[in-house]
Amino acid sequence: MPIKTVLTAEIENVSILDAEGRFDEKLGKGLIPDADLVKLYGHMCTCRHLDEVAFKLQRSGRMGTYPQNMGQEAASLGAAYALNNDDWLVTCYRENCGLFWRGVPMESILLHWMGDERGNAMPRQHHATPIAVPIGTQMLHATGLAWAAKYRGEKRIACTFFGDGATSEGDFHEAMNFAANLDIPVVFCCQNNGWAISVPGHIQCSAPTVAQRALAYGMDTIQCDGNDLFAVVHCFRKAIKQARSTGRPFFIEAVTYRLGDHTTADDARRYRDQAEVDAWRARDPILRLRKYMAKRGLWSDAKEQELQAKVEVEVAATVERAEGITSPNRVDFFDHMYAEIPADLALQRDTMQTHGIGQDPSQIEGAVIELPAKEGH
Amino acid sequence: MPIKTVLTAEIENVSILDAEGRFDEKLGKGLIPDADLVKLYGHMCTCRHLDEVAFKLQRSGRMGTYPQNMGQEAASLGAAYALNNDDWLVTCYRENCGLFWRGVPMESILLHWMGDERGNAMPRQHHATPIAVPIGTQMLHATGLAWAAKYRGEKRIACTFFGDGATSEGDFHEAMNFAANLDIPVVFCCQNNGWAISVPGHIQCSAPTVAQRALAYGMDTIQCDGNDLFAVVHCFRKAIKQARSTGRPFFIEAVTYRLGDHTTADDARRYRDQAEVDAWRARDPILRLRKYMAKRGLWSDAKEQELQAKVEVEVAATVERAEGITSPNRVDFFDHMYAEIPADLALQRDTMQTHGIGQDPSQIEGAVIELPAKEGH
Amino acid sequence: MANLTLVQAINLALIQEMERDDRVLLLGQDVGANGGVFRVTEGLHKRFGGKRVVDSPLAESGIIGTAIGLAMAGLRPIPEIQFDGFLGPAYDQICSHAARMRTRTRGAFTVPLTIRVPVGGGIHAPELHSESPESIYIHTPGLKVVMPSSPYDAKGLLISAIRDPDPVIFFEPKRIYRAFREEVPEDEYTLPLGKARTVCEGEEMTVVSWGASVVQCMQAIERSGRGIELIDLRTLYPFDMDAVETSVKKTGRCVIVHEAPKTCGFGAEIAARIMERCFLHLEAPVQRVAGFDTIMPYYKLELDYMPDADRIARAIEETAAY
Amino acid sequence: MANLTLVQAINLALIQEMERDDRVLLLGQDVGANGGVFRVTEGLHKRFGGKRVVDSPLAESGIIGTAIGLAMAGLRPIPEIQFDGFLGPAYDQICSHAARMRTRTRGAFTVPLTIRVPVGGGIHAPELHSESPESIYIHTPGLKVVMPSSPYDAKGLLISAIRDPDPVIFFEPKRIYRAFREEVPEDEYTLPLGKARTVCEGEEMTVVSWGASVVQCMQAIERSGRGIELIDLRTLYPFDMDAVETSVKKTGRCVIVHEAPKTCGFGAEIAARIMERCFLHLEAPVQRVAGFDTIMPYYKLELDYMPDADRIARAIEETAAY
Ligand SMILES: Cc1ncc(C[n+]2csc(CCOP(=O)(O)OP(=O)(O)O)c2C)c(N)n1
Ligand SMILES: Cc1ncc(C[n+]2csc(CCOP(=O)(O)OP(=O)(O)O)c2C)c(N)n1
Ligand SMILES: [Mg+2]
Ligand SMILES: [Mg+2]
Repeated sequence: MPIKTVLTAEIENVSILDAEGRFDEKLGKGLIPDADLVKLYGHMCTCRHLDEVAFKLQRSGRMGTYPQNMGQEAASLGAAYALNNDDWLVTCYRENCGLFWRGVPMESILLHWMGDERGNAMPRQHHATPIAVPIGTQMLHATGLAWAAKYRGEKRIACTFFGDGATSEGDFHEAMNFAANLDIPVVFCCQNNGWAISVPGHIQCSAPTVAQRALAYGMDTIQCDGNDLFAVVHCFRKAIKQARSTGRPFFIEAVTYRLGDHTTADDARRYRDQAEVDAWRARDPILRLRKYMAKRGLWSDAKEQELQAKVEVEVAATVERAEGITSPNRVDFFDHMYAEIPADLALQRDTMQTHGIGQDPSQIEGAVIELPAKEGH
Repeated sequence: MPIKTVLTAEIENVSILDAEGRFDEKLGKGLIPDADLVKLYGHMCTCRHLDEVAFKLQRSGRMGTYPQNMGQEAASLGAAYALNNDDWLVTCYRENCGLFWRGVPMESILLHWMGDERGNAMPRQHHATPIAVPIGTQMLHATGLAWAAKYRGEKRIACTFFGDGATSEGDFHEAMNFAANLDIPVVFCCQNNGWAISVPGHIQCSAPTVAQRALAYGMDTIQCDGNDLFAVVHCFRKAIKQARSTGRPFFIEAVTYRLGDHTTADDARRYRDQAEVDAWRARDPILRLRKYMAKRGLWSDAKEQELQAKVEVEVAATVERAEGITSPNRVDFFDHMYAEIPADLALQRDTMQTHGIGQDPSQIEGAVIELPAKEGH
Repeated sequence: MANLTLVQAINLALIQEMERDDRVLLLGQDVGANGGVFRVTEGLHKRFGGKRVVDSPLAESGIIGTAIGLAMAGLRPIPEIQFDGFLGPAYDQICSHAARMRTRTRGAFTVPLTIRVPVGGGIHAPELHSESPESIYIHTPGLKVVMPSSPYDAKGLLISAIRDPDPVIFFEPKRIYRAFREEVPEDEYTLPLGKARTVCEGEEMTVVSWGASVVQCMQAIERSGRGIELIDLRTLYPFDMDAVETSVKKTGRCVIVHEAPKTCGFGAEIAARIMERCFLHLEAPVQRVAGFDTIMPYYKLELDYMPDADRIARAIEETAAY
Repeated sequence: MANLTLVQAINLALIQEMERDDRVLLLGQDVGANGGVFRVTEGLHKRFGGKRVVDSPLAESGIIGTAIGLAMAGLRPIPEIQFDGFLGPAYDQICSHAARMRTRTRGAFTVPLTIRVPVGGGIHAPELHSESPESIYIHTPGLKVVMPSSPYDAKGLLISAIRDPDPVIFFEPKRIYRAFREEVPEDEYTLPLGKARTVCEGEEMTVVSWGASVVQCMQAIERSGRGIELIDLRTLYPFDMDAVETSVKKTGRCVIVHEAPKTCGFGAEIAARIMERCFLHLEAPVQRVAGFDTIMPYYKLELDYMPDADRIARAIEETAAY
């Protein structure tokens, strides 16, 4: 046989609760207990509201650039729900919902975008790493974290999130390849929201699916409707189970959409059609779940009102905590550079000067320096 | 259908003249005219002999570290044979055979490994780039070169070679992804020789094939017996035709083996079994072709002797040219830094000093400096 | 003449060079329909089309690596790296390839590309959006490094960079992208790479700086009321040491100002060179007002990190008192 | 005590730290069965097994990036980058992640890793195998940078680096991997990071260097017959400026020697600091004998590139004559 087939591969797409409200009983039944569903729904609503408030904070100058999560709540939430609390959760910046479910305080995220590193001081018990701003770099850390667990014989795995744009970076490839070849239990989840700022998905991946990225590594892979919490939970359960039992990685493509601008610094009208956005609004993961819950008798307008009132209070309190924090100590940015501050750096800190005379005024033998007054002050 | 198949893929392996001497007439007939075959065979023998001589040059201190090509002659030769002479050929360091076919002077390669940049001064007409020492970095250049051809509306494509180890680098991924998504006609060829120095293939790619790396990009891909010149030519013809007509890239995995040490600085006995090497010796591309030609009546012991004699003369002349070159001018390494040398660099060159007084001895007002004698000289 | 911001001056330079030379093309993240995240390439996609203004995959090494190939083939690519902090993934292609190609091939291949990068802090951006890595690239032989401090200079220097036969990193100080306007000739013009600009003359002291810090220096100098000569280097490699030398030989005192961390920053090189060349003329040790040797903090503290007019003014007074 | 080469001293340090602390693991290309291309990790795979001595894929960013994760989880990974020139692809993970993790998380996450890298020229290697990039990493806040010049120092410094709670780049000057032997205690010992070593004392002049160049300095000093104080910095960040200051205040003259290109090399920082701290004590401008501002040439010319005893001796004589 001069030509023989040496590989065949197939990729599946999972959808359980679709945008039209159809629910697949076979896969969906018992997947998420009703009580949990109500909680998960409430959680998504909180997250959505925080998003809206954050947007306004930025617009009114009370926060820096902020990337809205709107429309993408289901993927990270489904993951966090399916994972153990001590599995590592290594995210990008559109996974607020999952991080909050894990227990990361909401004000951490606000503080981060308010330009305050204290927002990144994640308590170890959350097993979550701070928001990753440089695209595509955190997946390697996830691989290392999971490797450490394996090294120590722990059952912990890692789950990492990233966008479709991130899959173009070399580090994405290296993380996937390390995990696959060294047998490291990482669940890689791409939130394919169709855009990387203004660059459309096919410039990042012109293949029919992002899920097939994983075929390069012989890694198991699946695609799901990322706006369908049920499908997300289904796929994560499968991936997590396999990762935990075999130590092998798994790839999940969650197909979703960024309903808002890329960040508050962006104006998406410059590059995408409103019709596209509108079509996706109809596939909103929150909307979909509410309809389903209502149909199932789990939800009502009254409950919704009650929830929204609660959410508003909660988010307002979060904003208050974030804004109420004392100003950072300006030596903070010196004091955490090293476990022990080198003498030269301590001198910079203590004098707040880099120039030699400023650091050692004895060089000018007591000359009294008066700074000229500032213009117009 | 809550679970539906969104992708199916298949990878084929091509073998025409196998190690046992079986020849597939259907695919092989007329693929390479007999006259060419004899030339190609002779060319491989020259390359093999140069390899042996280079090894000895290194051992006798007349050359630096050298990576033998032994056993991998067929892949790059088949490519160079199938490509047009003005298609870009962007290689690593185990593609001597293809480069020589293209017309790159053999002494260029020797000079490179003799620590002389003049070995890299490739005349533009060869459309070949110099040996790439940093692994996995040249494929991006190939993509850029092919992109430039497309930009200009030329029919030229690029073909780039790299090892299995190289496919672990992030730059490999980025090159593949750029070519696939921006429709750039590059033929990517991985010489999968099973090892990256001492690291076995499965640490670079634990998937069943390296060819499936391309599935990540929706790129067409094929695997072939890289020691089978016919299979190589078959696959390259197919890849080149498609790249030239559609502008899309193509991936070829040429399965081969590094019969020698990684380089002259390596001792492969430390990490691999002789049995493995012996098994591959039997699959030597040169041996295989000779047997086939003999069977077909195209070759004889007399012809072989004649060829070997010719090859020895040719290689000896090459070595003479490489060793006979004048010593490089030591200002060379200044003079080619920029199109026009910056004044400060010219000063470094003209004084061969970096220290200020050495560059401007007028600072010591004519003091006569005598260097103390060297110890023991 | 038009009264332009730095962003507009660069945009104009790009348009004119693209009109003039069809070997020039742009590539990068969001440079197309979006016109770049800072709108520097605004309108270019519409004007020149998707062939010459290319939205690339999100991969900095890929952007530079393919641009190297484009340049080796004789085109004049202008890749954009979206922010200073994302030069990191492209470091290897820049330093191990673009910078080396000419000399390693003894001139057979060259890499005439111009890498545009917004640089520096002061705009309340997220992390890794406010870095000043120029010293890394000045230390890398084979590159040229440019950083304008005004719209007029930006246009003239960018055109020179694009026409330069060697790889140039063109740093655009984002803090002053729109901070002020300046008269910029509409006709094309070039400014030579490697020549400093004397912003103001003086006999008492020399201040050397580049990029957005030049503006802070001007404020401090004005406040000081002293006769200070301010030299804006404009090109950081090759740099105009002659201008610095002449000035310091005249003034005997020098303050260098830059945003990058002090240690191994480019200020160290200038200071060391001044000592080499002006030793007997120095009346005070050269002082460096620079970023601290810390990571650029998130924006709540960024102004504490960056050298400001206060710190510069202090260094000036103290140097004068030495 | 055993009479060891630098390679052997490092190998011994690795063995002892791995025995002592099972959080220590090695990863890199060919570090396993092959024992590393320089045989530095020889025997470790056999002794500690594939779990603790891991042959990784050929991907430098991956090696450092996963090592960061390992370190964040509390392990003490020791990644090896096979040659100086291949630090390039790992630049971003080192500088944008390892170096920043502690401060960007205000101490919540730390990265206690030690990156081992053979460094420098002089062994007739192919291109990108002979680089001296230390200045790049000294300029990057958050890293520590070490470069020993002898077997004794190598062992003590490496053990300190491994135990250090912050990321350390440990440069191993490959030219002297096997150039000489030294008595090295078999017991474990540490040498403090940030402390220089005075190789020889003298009153007439100070020479400052590090790594393999220290050997060239010793030759030049011996030839000079002068009373020269040679300071081997050993740690390049944080660096022992006090030792340099004390010496230069005594001698009034200084020559700095390093292999990396002159411009923005670490010598510039030392020179600028000497001016800042010892201005009134200087009797001559500080001189830098360094690599030229060119790409390190292929090996036929590498000795013309590298500072050798001749160039150092000349700088010493000229500085004395100033
Ligand atoms: C290494 C790097 N390059 C560029 C950027 C600038 N940038 C920020 S977000 C973004 C797009 C990311 O797209 P994707 O990964 O799809 O995530 P999404 O924002 O769509 O969730 C870019 C280019 C960055 N942060 N990091
Ligand atoms: C970026 C980089 N990392 C490491 C090396 C050292 N090195 C040289 S060859 C080699 C193995 C290459 O393996 P592969 O790509 O399979 O090519 P082969 O030598 O097997 O042909 C390594 C690790 C290098 N040259 N470049
Ligand atoms: Mg996206
Ligand atoms: Mg190989």
